[in-house]
Amino acid sequence: AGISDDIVKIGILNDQSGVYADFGGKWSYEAAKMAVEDFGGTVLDKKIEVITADHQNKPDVAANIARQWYDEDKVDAIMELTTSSVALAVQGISKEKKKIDIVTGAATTALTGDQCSPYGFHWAYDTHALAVGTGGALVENGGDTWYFLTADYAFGYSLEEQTSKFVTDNGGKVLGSVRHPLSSTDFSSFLLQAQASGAKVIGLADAGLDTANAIKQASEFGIVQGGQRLAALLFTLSEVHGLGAEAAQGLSLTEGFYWDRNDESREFGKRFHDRTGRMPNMIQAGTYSAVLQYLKAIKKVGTDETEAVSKALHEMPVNDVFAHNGKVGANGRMIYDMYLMEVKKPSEMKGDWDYYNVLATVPGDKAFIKPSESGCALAQ
Amino acid sequence: MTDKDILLSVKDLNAWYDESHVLHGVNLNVRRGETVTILGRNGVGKTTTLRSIVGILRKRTGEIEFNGHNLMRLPLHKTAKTGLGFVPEERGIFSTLSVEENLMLPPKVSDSGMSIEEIYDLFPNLYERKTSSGTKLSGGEQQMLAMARMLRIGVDMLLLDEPTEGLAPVIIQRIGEVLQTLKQRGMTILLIEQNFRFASKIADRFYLMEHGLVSAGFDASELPDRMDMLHEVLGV
Amino acid sequence: MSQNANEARVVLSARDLRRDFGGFTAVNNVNLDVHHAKVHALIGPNGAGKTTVFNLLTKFLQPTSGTITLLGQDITKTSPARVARMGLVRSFQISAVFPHLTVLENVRVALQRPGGLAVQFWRSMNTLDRLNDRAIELLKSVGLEKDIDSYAADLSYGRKRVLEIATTLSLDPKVLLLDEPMAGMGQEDVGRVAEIIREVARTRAVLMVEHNLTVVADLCDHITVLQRGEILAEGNYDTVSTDERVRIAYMGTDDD
Amino acid sequence: MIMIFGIPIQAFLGQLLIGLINGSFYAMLSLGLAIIFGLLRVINFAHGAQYMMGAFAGMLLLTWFGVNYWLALILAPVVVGITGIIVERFALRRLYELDHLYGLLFTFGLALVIEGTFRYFYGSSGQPYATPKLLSGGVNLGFMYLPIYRGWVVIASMIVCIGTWLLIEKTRLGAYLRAATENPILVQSFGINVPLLLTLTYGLGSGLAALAGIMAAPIYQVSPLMGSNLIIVVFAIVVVGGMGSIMGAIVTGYALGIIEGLTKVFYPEASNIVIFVIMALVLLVRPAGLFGRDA
Amino acid sequence: MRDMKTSSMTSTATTSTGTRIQLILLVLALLGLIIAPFTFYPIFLMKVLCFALFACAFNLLLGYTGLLSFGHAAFFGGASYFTAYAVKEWGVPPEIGILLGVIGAAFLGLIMGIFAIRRQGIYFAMVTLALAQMFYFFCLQAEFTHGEDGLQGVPRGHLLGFIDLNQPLNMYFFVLAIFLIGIFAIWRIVHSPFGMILKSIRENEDRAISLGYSVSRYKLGAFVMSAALAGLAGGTKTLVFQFATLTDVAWQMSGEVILMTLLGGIGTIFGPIFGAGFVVTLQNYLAASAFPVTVLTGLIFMICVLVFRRGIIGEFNASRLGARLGLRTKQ
Ligand SMILES: Nc1ncnc2c1ncn2[C@@H]1O[C@H](COP(=O)(O)OP(=O)(O)OP(=O)(O)O)[C@@H](O)[C@H]1O
Ligand SMILES: Nc1ncnc2c1ncn2[C@@H]1O[C@H](COP(=O)(O)OP(=O)(O)OP(=O)(O)O)[C@@H](O)[C@H]1O
Ligand SMILES: [Mg+2]
Ligand SMILES: [Mg+2]
Repeated sequence: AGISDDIVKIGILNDQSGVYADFGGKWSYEAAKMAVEDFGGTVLDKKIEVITADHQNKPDVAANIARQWYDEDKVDAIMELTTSSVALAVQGISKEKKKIDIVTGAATTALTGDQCSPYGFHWAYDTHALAVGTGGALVENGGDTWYFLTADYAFGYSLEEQTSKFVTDNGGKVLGSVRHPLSSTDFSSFLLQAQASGAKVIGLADAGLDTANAIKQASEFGIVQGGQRLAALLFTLSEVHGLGAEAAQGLSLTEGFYWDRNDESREFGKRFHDRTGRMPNMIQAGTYSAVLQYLKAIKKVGTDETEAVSKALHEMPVNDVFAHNGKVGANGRMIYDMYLMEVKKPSEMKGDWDYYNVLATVPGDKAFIKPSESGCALAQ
Repeated sequence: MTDKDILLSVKDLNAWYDESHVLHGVNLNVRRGETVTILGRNGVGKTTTLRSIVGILRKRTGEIEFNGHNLMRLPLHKTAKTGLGFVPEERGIFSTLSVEENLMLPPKVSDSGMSIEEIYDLFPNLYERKTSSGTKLSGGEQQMLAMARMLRIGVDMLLLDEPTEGLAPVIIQRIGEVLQTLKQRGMTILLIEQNFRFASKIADRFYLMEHGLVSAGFDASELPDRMDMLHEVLGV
Repeated sequence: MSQNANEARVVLSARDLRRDFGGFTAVNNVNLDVHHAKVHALIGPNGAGKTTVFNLLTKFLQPTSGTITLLGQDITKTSPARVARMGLVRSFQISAVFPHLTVLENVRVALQRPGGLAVQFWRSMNTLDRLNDRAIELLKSVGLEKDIDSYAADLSYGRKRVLEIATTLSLDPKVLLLDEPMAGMGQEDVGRVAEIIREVARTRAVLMVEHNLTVVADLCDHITVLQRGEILAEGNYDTVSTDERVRIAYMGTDDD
Repeated sequence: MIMIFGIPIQAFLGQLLIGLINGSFYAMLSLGLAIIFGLLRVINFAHGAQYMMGAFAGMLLLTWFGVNYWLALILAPVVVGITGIIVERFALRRLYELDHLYGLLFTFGLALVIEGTFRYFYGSSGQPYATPKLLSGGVNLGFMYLPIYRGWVVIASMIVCIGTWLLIEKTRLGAYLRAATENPILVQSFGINVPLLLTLTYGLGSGLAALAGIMAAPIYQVSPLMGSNLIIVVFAIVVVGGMGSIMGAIVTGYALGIIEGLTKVFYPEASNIVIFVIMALVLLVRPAGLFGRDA
Repeated sequence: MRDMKTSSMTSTATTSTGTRIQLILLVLALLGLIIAPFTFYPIFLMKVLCFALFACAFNLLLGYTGLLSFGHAAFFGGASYFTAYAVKEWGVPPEIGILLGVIGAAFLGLIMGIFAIRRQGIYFAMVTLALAQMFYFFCLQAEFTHGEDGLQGVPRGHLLGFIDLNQPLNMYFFVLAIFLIGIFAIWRIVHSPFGMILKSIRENEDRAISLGYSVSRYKLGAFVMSAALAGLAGGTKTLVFQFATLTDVAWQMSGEVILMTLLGGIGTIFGPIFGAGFVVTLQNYLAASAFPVTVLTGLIFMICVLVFRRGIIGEFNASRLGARLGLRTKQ
């Protein structure tokens, strides 16, 4: 037992220069450091160190770094891992090397499904939770007919498929969908088709710039003013900020964290803002939580040995600014409450980052796949 | 010759292509109104001499004075304004321009040039093909165009690099006549020519180049005496 | 070889050849017969369409109409490379060598194909050495033996043309098309090349474009004069050079 | 209701118009590319980045100096044009003598640097930019709701395209430019300051990209990546139109914009490759492109 | 093509002492590669070897045929998908998996080549870029690639049924062997009668036609060979990393391989190997620095093009030392 090499080293591996640089990016690293400081800087009297690297969205670069970190730099756990291909690749390596990885940046449910690992954890959101949050909860809020704008690849399909399921399960109806190529710039054609469908909700089953462009152009074509609602299935505070309240107003989306929800989150948000000039989104806050929980687990079992810490992580409830009464399933999925948000009108905003009204809370048990149904061999 | 008459004087001209030293101190003078021909075998540096004078080849040393201007100092685009017109060996016709655009391209330097009608009169081929793209012309037509282009802008002196290469005898004859006409109008001409028969008819003076140097210079009147030497050097 | 029997044989012929460029007819109604063991000249004013005829015959350009027959086979629709393989090889008006290959390599590239050594990507380059003897022999015959290891780019213009002819000859073509082989050549080379052509023509057909009338008069058995894309006159040098129309259109009044 | 290919004629007309709007951007971008290629023989891989810079210039001018859209419409292209001039003056110029591929490689590197730098400072999710007041709102055309701003884009881009075309094909300056492409030294020996001309041309080309960028800012998210995917499509358009043909670039830009727009209705999955498919077909039938001159 | 041509090696220009020294260098390099995995990180080395082979394959086309392909990622990434799929889903042994990858890449090369070789120079670059982009979208949407997730967990399996490739050293020497075979193949092609024709086509295409060579077939042949070899590199890389993802088919990858070649020296046999090593090291090294990777990559690109055009090996060959070793080539 004890701390290997007399130091606890945590690696934050994510995209810091590519398409997803705003998702978590270098601010996730900042969040991790905050967690270490909040924890006290040491665990079991040993130093804690956070290192970071930019995987440039290249799985092979990520794999290389992960191996080197584990083999040579004595890294004990790797976290964040934006983008599915990277997260899956690194989780595979972690499993092989018997090391812990905690994913906050990737969306795929495969991480806790058929490619799950006894030492792998999925901390913030996943596609299932987004679908439940936006699909299910929005229907209950009156958005019962849907039309999808779906990015034409596996990620888009799975978002659309899962969301449709919750829409229909809750008594709603899907009127149709159109598949748009990844990285389209002009969405007006698709938006016109969505408008013509007469659906109450237009679901955007895509990500990043695609979603942003679709929202911006929807506002241009007066779609929200025309009475239809826009629901972005994967969109975070960072992107809302990039779009501006003018264009984003009225947009519905699901996130696992909002800084202005209670005093604790406001305090955390403020500290984060002081350091970075921005409010955290669910990925950054999730990374904070993941680091903190990992350290708590080490403290609890008195060692940083992988098996023991994993076991503790599976058992300990998560109670911090990010999650209340979160629990970790046998498949590694951290189960906690998600929130359905609506972006405020610019006139209602009280401050710079005052973007959301919380429409509904989606209980964790509803938001996430039951471990036993996840397809993960460990949870059978 | 008196210095006053000299329009172009070249002293100790050296020139390089990258590292290869091609001209080793060329000296020559051309008087106003005179036609001078440079003779020499392939590759002795005739073309290079002209290119260095005009300044297309910048890696050069020596002195070049034209019409009171020091050409060594002048940026390339200012050389034309001194009244020097250059017709390159490779003709330099522009394919993206029509024949007429090619013809009208160089800005005029004075009003002494030929009018466009005169030019079309002289080269009816060009008139016929005036809207087609410059490089769709046959080799010979391109040669005509290249010359015509310089006749229009009114330069004091023409540098012609093998103007008869690849031309039909009848055209060569026509060009000979054109050059005679230009001479009568007082044009100064520096000519490079392989076609000795052609050159001998219009030149007032000759320079012979060998190995990057001017090895001899003589008047047209001395030609008969020099034939043996020319035969030996040039095979004419 | 029974040369005499073949003497009058037509190896390359064109019938009613025509080529339009947009609205402009560059070649019209041209009929040509090129005979074995004869030097045939194609002359005419600049822009008459000589190079175009060459391009048509070698299939670098597709005729608008008309037919071309090479050694009894219709090649009107054949690709240029195939035509070359059938034995019709050309030179270019602007000299065409492989500048960054040595003189020897230039010739060897041509020898490779008939030698069956073209597509063998799995064999060593040394297999090409067996072509050296033949290549050197050819280069000697044109007086380039001293330059064997120089890069073609370093040769003077005239020597490049000589090299081009050597390369062409190495293919042992049945019909040779030369586009202004003497253009830009110094006097000393003109004589040599003329000699080579004469030699070559003993066993092959040669069609050449040339403005140097001394050479034409001296070398060519048969002359076709083109003007504005059409045939103006035909015959041997004396017939052609005394034709008034040819004098006006091409030769000029000068007795050159 | 009248139907065309199974959709109502109103919707069809709407989609045609949308395609035309999209085509306006394609036309402006491919025009700039065609000019730079046509005159400098450089494939300007940085064109997408310069388009992005145009949008950013507008955004930054607004946030830093409060410069409005209309002024930005002039200032942004000028600013980006100047950066283009600097690039040409100190780098590109040295590459003209070499194989054209080096120009492509250099601008490829340049694009990486520009996009990387902007991403470093402004993140990847973009920045807001509002539609100018004068052009906000829309009109109901009966068959569709047309945002006024988009109507403006179509008109403005046509003016820019035709103006540029006239400048290059019909003026003396244009003739100098075209000649300088082929043999700069000779043209210079005719007494024309060619280096200056080429510098200005690159400035013009990148300025055009920036103009497209600032015009795109109110409708497309202003982000460091906005040009990098677009540029490849625009390359394909220029190839279809015939590299170096300015008219070809313009016409093909509009035409492919419309074709792509219609594909989005009839077979949306293919809308991102339809241009490449057309390109492949065109190359099979007419290797020099639709308007290209045969080599 | 002026500048690209000049840096190519010419066998005739080497002197015999030069040849001996070159041989010694070669043997030293080989020894270095054999002991390398005992001091360096094997996965990293394997990655370098794969990219080096990829760059050399690319260079076969650019350096010796004068065709700049901006779509080589399609072959590299395509093969990596084919190999991954064959090994993972069909359970074929690794050597067959790689072979299938190579065949797939060659086939892809044939199809792309038929369109692309109709044009030259910049047009060729653009056309390959566009075609590769089509292939990228295909991979993005096709079921079997699993979109953004990629094909993960590809087993390395047993070479010839008995060599366990999960042992890092076994895998390393397997990769090294493939690398050496690939490089030898390229060297052989370049210095073969066929290579000679390619070179002459690059020098003067019309003349080559007039000598009876069906130029487009030779170009297509070179294109397919280059694609197949790029596929060999891609398939091998898949086994090294045990996944195949979209990164390898994206156009940025095509750009990277150009960078590697340019950096090392276009038209030299060993240049791309150095270039690849440099770029891969850089990506790894910069990942942990605060400096944005793309910016630096771009800067290197620009500097290379402006002042360093011959690349590392090219500059070396042209240097005085290079001349003494008989490496200097005709300028
Ligand atoms: N661009 C160049 N680069 C390097 N060397 C060159 C270049 N142009 C010419 N040379 C060399 O310079 C020398 C002189 O060439 P130049 O063209 O001046 O000869 P010339 O007398 O005009 O011959 P010709 O009668 O064949 O035109 C020759 O040896 C030639 O090989
Ligand atoms: N690709 C083309 N497009 C349009 N016109 C062309 C093309 N090629 C040649 N021409 C025209 O066809 C005519 C014949 O050209 P060609 O090159 O055959 O002449 P030529 O007889 O070889 O002349 P020269 O002796 O000057 O080389 C010329 O007027 C030329 O402008
Ligand atoms: Mg000359
Ligand atoms: Mg001709």
